[in-house]
Amino acid sequence: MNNEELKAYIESNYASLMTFCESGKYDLWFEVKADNLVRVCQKLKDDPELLIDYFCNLGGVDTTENFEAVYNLASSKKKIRIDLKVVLPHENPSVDSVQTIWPAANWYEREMWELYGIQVNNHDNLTRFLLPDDWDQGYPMRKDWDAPDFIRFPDL
Amino acid sequence: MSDLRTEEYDLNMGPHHPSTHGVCRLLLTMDGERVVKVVPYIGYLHRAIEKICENRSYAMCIPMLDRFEYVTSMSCNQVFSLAAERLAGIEVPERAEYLRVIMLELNRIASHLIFFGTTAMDIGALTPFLYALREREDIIDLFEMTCGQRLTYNYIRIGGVSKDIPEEFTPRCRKTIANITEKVEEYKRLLNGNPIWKMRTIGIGKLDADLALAYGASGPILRASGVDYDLRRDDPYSIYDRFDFNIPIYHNGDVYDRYMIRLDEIQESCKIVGQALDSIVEGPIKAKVSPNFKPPAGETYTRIENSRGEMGVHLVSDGSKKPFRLKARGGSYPHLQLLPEIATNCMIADLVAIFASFDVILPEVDR
Amino acid sequence: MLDYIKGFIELIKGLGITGKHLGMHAVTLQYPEEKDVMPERSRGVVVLLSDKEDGSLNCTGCLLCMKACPTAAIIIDAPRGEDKKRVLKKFELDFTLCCYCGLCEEACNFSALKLTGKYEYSTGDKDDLLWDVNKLQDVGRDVDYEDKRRKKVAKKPAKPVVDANAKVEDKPAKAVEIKPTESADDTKPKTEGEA
Amino acid sequence: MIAIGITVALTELLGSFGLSGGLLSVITYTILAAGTFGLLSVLALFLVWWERKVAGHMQQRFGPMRNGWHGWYQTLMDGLKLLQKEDILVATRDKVVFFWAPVMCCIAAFAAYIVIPFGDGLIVADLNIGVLYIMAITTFTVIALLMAGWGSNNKYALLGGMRSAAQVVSYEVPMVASILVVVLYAGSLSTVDIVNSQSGNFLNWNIFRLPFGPIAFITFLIAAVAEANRTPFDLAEAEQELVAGFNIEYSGMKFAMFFLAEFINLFTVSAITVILFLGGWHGFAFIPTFVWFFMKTFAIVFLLIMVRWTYPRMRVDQLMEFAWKVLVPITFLNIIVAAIFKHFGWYWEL
Repeated sequence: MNNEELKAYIESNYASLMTFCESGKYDLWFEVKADNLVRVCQKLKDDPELLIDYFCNLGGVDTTENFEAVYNLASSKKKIRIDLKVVLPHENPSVDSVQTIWPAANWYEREMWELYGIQVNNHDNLTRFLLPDDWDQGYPMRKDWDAPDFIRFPDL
Repeated sequence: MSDLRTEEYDLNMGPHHPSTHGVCRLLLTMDGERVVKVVPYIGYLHRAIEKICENRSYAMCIPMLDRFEYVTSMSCNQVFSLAAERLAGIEVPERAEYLRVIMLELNRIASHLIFFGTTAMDIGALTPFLYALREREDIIDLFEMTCGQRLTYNYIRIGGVSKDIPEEFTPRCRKTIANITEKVEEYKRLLNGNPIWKMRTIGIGKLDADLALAYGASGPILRASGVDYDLRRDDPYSIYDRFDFNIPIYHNGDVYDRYMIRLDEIQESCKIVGQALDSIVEGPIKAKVSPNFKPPAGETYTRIENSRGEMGVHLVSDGSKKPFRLKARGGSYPHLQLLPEIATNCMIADLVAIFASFDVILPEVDR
Repeated sequence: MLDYIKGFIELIKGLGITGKHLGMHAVTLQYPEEKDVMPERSRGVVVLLSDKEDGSLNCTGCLLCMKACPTAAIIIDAPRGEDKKRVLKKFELDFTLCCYCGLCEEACNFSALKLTGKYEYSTGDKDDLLWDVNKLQDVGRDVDYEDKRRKKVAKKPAKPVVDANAKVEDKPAKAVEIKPTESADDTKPKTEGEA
Repeated sequence: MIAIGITVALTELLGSFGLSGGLLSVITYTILAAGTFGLLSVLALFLVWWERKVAGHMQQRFGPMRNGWHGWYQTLMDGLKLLQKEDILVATRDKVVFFWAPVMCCIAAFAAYIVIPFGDGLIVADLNIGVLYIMAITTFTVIALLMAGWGSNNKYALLGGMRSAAQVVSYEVPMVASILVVVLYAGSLSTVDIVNSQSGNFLNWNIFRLPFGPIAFITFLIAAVAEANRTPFDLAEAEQELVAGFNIEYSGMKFAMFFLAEFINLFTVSAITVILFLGGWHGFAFIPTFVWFFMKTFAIVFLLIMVRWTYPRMRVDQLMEFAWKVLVPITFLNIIVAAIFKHFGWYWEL
């Protein structure tokens, strides 16, 4: 299944759940509502045409207006790639955990919570692991993050 | 007997432990020699590479990402360059693609040699490590000859490569490849039949295909469990479709298979390098890229097949000369997450063997 | 039982392979006595290059290398003089920060600095790793390089004035006196401070 | 016997100065003990250097090269360095046990040499239970290791100590069973008698003379390596698993004592192997007997060094399994077969 077929397939079968993102390059990017996320993921995994069984990556993005949680998924059997984007508000961002679908998401969600402060609901182990245990300086990957000893690279 | 009871105890394996390959801490709950529970603690090597890259121009990110996974820096260069090229729609010259493939595969061999050495060492055989490093040295010399560095190459750039190969590269490379192909056979003779080696590796740390997929295992570990998934073929990038190579598959998913698959991959990579040297074309080595490289706004997740599995970069551009967001995904990260799943209820010596067979490298996990 | 015999033979084979290596020659070098030949492109210590003819610095103080450096290891102070030309006041390279990526060399259009195959500059004092312009120039005097500058730039005696601080005030005069050919003694990077 | 035993010679020499009785034997044995101690210390230094050289060349390195010709006094310098080092003591250690463990380890290592004949007559005391004595005294090492493991109050050390205890106790059985075959044919437990029973042609060495001699030899050697805690059986140390095992908390001279004991044990097991199976000091031609003894012993040491740097390490349960399921049955069977052969006289005596 190449990208056009995949796009056509998703737009016909998942029209109400996923909307196409223009910002994505090379691969297909879709936007998913935070409430639908787990449902969409489960459906993608179970869909015999897609069989998205492989969880590549999950990363947060701080676009300064809002947060995005980006899920990069793939299928090892159908050899396709698909990216999901969940746009979250800047105040109290929270997203549902997908670790019941792909256990691999566990650490990625933890990391996103730790570095971006995006709350992950139904996560079994939201504890710090990249930053020190006694970290109290906020969420360092946010764009507006600052700390007394943080020196920005000189802009030349 | 009723008054005889055993007690579980906690054992901190690491951060400074000879076989944690860096600074990983495994908190083991032990029952005598048996490991009841493993909890990995990471972050001792967290250097905030992602945050650093957000403050630097695209060209500056490449030396930073060299430190992301320093055993195969070429892949880090490649995956970032590829992502930036996809964002900006840059076409890479033919010769540069060939050079990239040669370097990537040489680096894969070098990384697998390290794996071979450290795994043998973790299981107790000290000499193979030195042999593996001896062969790796030849490859490192080739890199040094080409780009001047031995570990952090900064060689593959956005739009091509930084320097053309010197004249003496091709004959030396052929010699190295022939030597390594031969030496891998010797490694196999040295360890494969050894009954102690077999006892320590066969049937240890079994990982079945479903679990491997569910936990996002990739690369040799996934293929050792019987899942035929190699990004060089299944999510093609660069010019891998032009070469004739096999993707070795093993089905038991134990330490022995994970070890064998890498030795086989060394030989396959040698084949690819040989073919690339045969069919390399003349031409420019770098596309015209402005020093103030500014890709149009957009985002991409680009992934390549690294020696440790899938290496990916999620790159977001806002049209400025700095990446807006860069998330690097290394193969070791899910592998370390997978460790507790298969390392429970094994002996401590098996835990070391399993950890070694995953070939986890901590800078890639902590970033 | 057969397995044990087979295993035993395999064990003997393993001994044979390691035993074979006993007679082989060592691949390592005895470092301080023997030294590996560094390849031409080797990226080691960064040096400032001098003009091949008059021994003056090639650097014009254009700040390109400083802007290209990903770790901000290069500190240049070169304000524009009266004739709108930059005058190099300060050029410092902090080797505790340098990551030897070679981006500065690529950014430079004047063949002013180069990453060389030199590597013996370790020191017990971190402060010694902040090299100033004189040290960088002295170390680089014997380095052969391909001049990227246009001919007319090369002919011009673009002599930068170096008066970074009082300590090294007498250095520029000395730097002119030393001919590039006579500086064989300076091949070894010095570990002691310049002051 | 042409040569007079060194003990007898020394006693006569001292006796000529007018000494006699208990004082004479005390002085005699003190001198002999000091001599043996000196010899063994030099030997251990040499063995450490040799092992490092062999390992180096096997791995295509040089090994030590700095001190003297090919670094021949490197170990001496290392020893001096260790002497100068701070003796780091863990606050939570068991003071008595922690202190005595390395001492005990050294005592056990040295004491075995009372009954080892370095050559014809070069023996401190020819005990009539020599082999039994060696078996008993070398087992003391395990107590020392267990003490070190316990006294350090460190989980890695404790694991190492426990492993070594389990391992040595298990391997004692096949080791003794292998020795029994030799004793059966020599008809004596005295080391001198055992060596003398192998005099003459090299076909008279126990490895060739005994029915299934090579099997007894190999099982003994395996068990001996396990007793000496060397790879592939160095589970007590196992640096990849237990960091340094029982000696993780030891530093300075205490560590050096463990190290010394380890290499003396290496020499001990090689020497016992030579005495039991390879004809001891017997050779041919006019080369002195002790030269023969050392040549043979160093050959075995060399083999053990090769083994150490070639093979991976076994796992602790596999180690036990190997001892009880493979070695013990084989050695016991060997005893029975040997006894039958002996009974019917199916062996040669040249």
